Amino acid sequence: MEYTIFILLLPLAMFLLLGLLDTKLKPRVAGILGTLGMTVCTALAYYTAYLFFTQSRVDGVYPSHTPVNYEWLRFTEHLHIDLGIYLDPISVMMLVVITTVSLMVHIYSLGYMHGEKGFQRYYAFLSLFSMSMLGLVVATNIFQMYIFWELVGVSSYLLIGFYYTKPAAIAASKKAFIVTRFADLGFLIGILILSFFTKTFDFATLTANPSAIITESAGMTFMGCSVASWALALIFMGGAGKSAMFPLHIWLPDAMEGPTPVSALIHAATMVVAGVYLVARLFPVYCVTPEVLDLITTVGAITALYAAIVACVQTDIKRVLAFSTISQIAFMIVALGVASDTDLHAGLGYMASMFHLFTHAMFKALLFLGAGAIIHAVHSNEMSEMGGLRKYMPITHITFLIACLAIAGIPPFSGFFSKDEILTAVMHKSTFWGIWMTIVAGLTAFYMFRLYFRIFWWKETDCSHHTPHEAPLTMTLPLIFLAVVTCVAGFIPFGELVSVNGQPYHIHLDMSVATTSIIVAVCAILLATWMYLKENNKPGNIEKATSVLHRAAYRRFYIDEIYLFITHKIIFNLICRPIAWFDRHIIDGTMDMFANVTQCVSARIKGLQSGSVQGYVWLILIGSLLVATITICCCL
Amino acid sequence: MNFLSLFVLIPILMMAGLAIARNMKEIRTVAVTFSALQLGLAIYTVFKYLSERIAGNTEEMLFQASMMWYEPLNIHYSVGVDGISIVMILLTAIIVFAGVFASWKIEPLSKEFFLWLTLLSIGVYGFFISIDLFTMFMFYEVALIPMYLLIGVWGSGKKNYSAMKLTLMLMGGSALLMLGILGIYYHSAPEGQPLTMNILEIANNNAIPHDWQYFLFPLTFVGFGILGAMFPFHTWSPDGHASAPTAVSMLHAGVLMKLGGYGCFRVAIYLMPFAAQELSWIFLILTGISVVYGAFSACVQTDLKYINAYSSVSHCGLVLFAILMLNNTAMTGAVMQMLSHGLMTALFFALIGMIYGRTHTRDIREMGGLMQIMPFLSVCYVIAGLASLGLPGLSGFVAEMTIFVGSFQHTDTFHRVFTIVACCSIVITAVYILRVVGKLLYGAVQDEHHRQLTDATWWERLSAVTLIICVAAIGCFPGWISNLISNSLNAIVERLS
Amino acid sequence: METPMMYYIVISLVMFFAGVYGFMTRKNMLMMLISIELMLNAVDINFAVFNRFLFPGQMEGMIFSIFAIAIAAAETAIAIAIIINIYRHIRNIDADNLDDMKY
Amino acid sequence: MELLPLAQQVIFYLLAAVIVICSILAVTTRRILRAATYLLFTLLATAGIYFMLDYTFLGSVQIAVYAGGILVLFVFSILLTSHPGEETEKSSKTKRILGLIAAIAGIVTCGYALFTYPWSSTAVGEAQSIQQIGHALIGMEKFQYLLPFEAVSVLLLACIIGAIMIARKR
Repeated sequence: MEYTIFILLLPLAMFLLLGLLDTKLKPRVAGILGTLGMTVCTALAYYTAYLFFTQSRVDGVYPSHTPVNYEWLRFTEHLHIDLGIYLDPISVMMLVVITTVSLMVHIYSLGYMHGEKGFQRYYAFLSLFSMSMLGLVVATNIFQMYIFWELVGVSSYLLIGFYYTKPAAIAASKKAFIVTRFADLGFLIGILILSFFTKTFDFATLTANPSAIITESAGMTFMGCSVASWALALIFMGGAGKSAMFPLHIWLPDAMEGPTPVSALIHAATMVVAGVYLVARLFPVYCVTPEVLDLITTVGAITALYAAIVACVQTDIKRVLAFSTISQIAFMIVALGVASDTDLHAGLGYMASMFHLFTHAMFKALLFLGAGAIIHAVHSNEMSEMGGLRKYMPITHITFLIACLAIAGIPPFSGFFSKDEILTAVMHKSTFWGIWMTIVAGLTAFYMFRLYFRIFWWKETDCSHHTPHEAPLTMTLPLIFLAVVTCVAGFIPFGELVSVNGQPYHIHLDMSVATTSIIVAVCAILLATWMYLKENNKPGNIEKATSVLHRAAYRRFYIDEIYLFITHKIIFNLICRPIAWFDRHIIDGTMDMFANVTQCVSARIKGLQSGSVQGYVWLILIGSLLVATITICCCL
Repeated sequence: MNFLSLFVLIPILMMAGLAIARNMKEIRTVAVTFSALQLGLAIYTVFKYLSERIAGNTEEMLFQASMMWYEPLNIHYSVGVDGISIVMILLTAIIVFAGVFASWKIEPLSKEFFLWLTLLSIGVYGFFISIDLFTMFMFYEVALIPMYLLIGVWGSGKKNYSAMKLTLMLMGGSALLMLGILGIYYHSAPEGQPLTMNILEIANNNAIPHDWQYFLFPLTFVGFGILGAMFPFHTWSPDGHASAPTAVSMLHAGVLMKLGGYGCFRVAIYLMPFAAQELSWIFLILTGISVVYGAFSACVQTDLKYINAYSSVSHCGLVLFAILMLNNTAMTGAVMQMLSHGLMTALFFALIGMIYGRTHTRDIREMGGLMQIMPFLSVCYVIAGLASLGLPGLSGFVAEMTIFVGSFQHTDTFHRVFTIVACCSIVITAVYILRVVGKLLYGAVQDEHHRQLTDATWWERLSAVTLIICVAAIGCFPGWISNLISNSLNAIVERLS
Repeated sequence: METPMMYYIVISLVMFFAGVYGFMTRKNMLMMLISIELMLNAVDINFAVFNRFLFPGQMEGMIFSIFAIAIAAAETAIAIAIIINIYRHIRNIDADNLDDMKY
Repeated sequence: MELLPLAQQVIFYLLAAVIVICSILAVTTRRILRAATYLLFTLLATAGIYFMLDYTFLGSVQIAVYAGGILVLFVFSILLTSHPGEETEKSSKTKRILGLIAAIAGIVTCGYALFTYPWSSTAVGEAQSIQQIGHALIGMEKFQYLLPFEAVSVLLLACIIGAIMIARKR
């Protein structure tokens, strides 16, 4: 399977080609080149997946492969960064997801970004991102993952800030990078601690002997928790940052300032699930520290509810989708948190999480691309500018509806199956979290249909000045493709391919959980229909009735303000400025003081060196007389 | 005649060539030819060194040669290189080469400018190839003095103040150093044997008494640390860099500050391993402060060069920090950080010089949207920024990660905790780099006059591209250079333990 | 040679301090120069006297005096040249007026 | 020079009186030309002292160089830089008194030191002949001074050139 290296090299080559030639290429040529490169990549990924999942099982497990492994940088005898490709069920699954969505976005962008300044640059960045993301998922060791982790961070930064003349986009890109960078600091420290004790970066070695970290660091504690827990919690912090978990989620809604296809690719389907993937990758290690898994569950659950509530009141359609993404990723995180690797059944959450990752990537990409088509048509992100679009954009309407049904968890769409597995897993572990997550699932259905109705129903637009029209073929084609995938993905026997210990797991529906969740979802949809089908003032009334709550939710519970306060008021004004002042006035002042004192003293004594010869004679005479007198007195 | 001496000889010839050059064209021809020659020689040295090593030469220093210079004090002109000096020489050659192009249009007195610049490079090369303490010190001084004139004459802003401050502070460092070197010399050999200035011999004799090491180690470490911008002796750096002309900033931040790190390593730690282990915690605290403090200071500066100068304080602090960890990996990281910081900060200063040459301001509040006006320079600036904040694939990442991983392998918890503190700088670095990039390059054009400005000329492009290629090359293929350094470090680290 | 050494020395002492007095009190540069000549002369006498009375067999003191005279001549020549030059520039040879080059 | 002891005494006192009086007058008179004249008398009397010490060569050098050479220079320069009969300005009274005090203090201190010093020997022998002096000046052995002699000659040459350079009209 050595050819898999081309899955990475091809996008890299595209990035270099498009990036270096830039405007020397015609936009159309650049776009087609990039898309072609991605197509080949996708084909290779599918072929790999085909080969991987059709190979014979060994001990009931698909054997993993490391077709490429090259020592990149050696630190010590044990520690070295390798760059390689590691194929196991989840990485192959991720390859398929990433290449599929990326290809769709490449095609879609041909239409969406048509005529934009910097079209070539856009494709170059897309290729860079694809390369980094693919490198991340096939990483053979945790440091390789960190490398590509940073690279996806940068590509995300570059793509969010694609419209670099727009102040909001610049601020958003900066925020995204810095917040994730802060999280990555935790990741890095976690890696350092982990590798210090286990003496390896390698995933295979780490997961083969997951308790090494415990045995090696036995007895070492910090603030009441064992060092092993700290290491894993810090690594999770990195994942939480990338996956926008509360309270590191603040960058994701702002990241919507980037071009919409980018949001679909990076901030919905692929990069943001990197945190989930990281935890899944290190899952055996996490299993030896149950307290960290509990932490993960809690963080995920809080995020899920928080994001769902906020999503209910946002008016910018991309923001709604962003919070919905956060909420859905939190589902995956919770699923991982409740899983364990003791047996297949306890590991249901792991499988469910991966399954949801897969289906979510498809339908969320679809939602974003649909939203892109809508924005393309009405030139605004605000719900108030929309309404009644179903007549003008039939394809977008249908595909969007399919995606909404999927995310709301209505059978037979894919979201139902994966979400149901998650709820089953959570319920299995703890009823409290199970009910909690069911409520979140209901909220999901509500806000998605609120979005759907506000866009496509609500009121009839006045078409006096501008008639919205359906998007071109390059944009609708990906929509249709993804909609088809969304419809059928639920029937993939996912448990056969991916499970916690690699053994095939047969998915079966837990009827009580499934029924409950369907009922909740349907009720929520009906509520949304009642409120938003036709233009009325019910939502306004409710808003007024709960004005404090509504305002708080609308302002995302003031988390951004808290961050702003901490960064600007505390860090900038209380740390940076005093340090700069201290440097200029105290340290520099001390140095200047030495100089000034020297100068003052010399200014004083330079009067003696007056150049007046008579004065000198005076001094010489007085001096010599003094010396003489003293000498004489001494001799007496 | 040892071929290492060519590193001193070629610049001398270059000076002669410059002296007889009559006009700008000839000056440029001479400067480009000879700097290319130096670069070629540096690359040749690397290959020759590697082939010697592959051939199984295990001497600590290769290509040694020695010539009696002053008998009463047993001072020799002795040269020799190991992997570390090789890397530093390569760095110097690259930056001198790029610096020549960056000062293509220097005015006035262009001939004198290049003369002094060359003299400075003589000092730097000489310092890196010397293995005799006194010769090393002499070259060190040769490198420092031209700085005064280069800043004082061709600088900008409050150049007299800066030049004076820089020179005086560094001279203060040399004074400590002179004391330290003499102290080392008088204890360089066991009782009854002839004293020596040769670094290798001193290290082999290992005769400096422990109580003297306690006294001499701080002297030499601080002496070199001043040049390495160690807190609280870093204040020459912001003013000095801000006032210096482009090529001088490049050379100074890129190479001259490395003399500090290299000297700390080669003289302070190598010759006094005992004190290095005992006293490292004090300097670890100071350098740890440098790392974080420099980064925080950079966050609120508004002058581009100040931002970079503080960023250099932070990055060079990391170099000294890693050296003090006294293990192979961290020290390899330190040398790589020197290399990487040298290249990227030279790139930064070159770009700032080019931007300043067009907009005539370095205040980020007065500029904006440069990406629309000069895309090439802006893209280069972004790349430099990304290298600085440690993007994988560029040199900064490799160096920083080697340092962090290496430092964290230290057996002492105190050192590990400090490593974590130093790690925090990567976040702060991201903050100030992105702040500049956001304000300077993105957004709307602040000053309508800037719209008429042109993008980079060919020589500016050449200068920037040379540096970017090196930064990316190290970032993508760090293995060979890391091996080169760490193999040379093996012997030294063994001596430390 | 009955005159004791001290007598000579007293003469040179008076002469020397006359020179010192003159140098300190006069502003005219030529007068200062004259005072210097007095002092030099007094010193020369001392050399000669000490040589003659204390080390009569040698002649270092005398030779020294000869050199001193020669050098005094040279010095005077230069000094006077400078003074004349100054006079041409500022029409005055008072030492107090020469402060243009002071710090 | 064989003189009667009495005559020697008388001549010595005479020379001493001339030196003391003329040197004091030289620094106190306000007419610069007169000061030069008093200096001449002092120098000539000094030469007389040398003769009395049997240093005839030194005495003749004194007369030739000082009285003959330097003083002429003085007179010329005085004539160039001042008008005949012009008096130099008076220096302030305090300055003069202070100077006087300082000078007297100096005389007292030095005199005290000289008079209390136990001089070892006062043996008087023969003075050297001019021939011996000549040998001493151009010999290269111990107590011979060819090198200083040549150095002084170079110095004098330098002085001549220097003086011309400085004083010439541009």
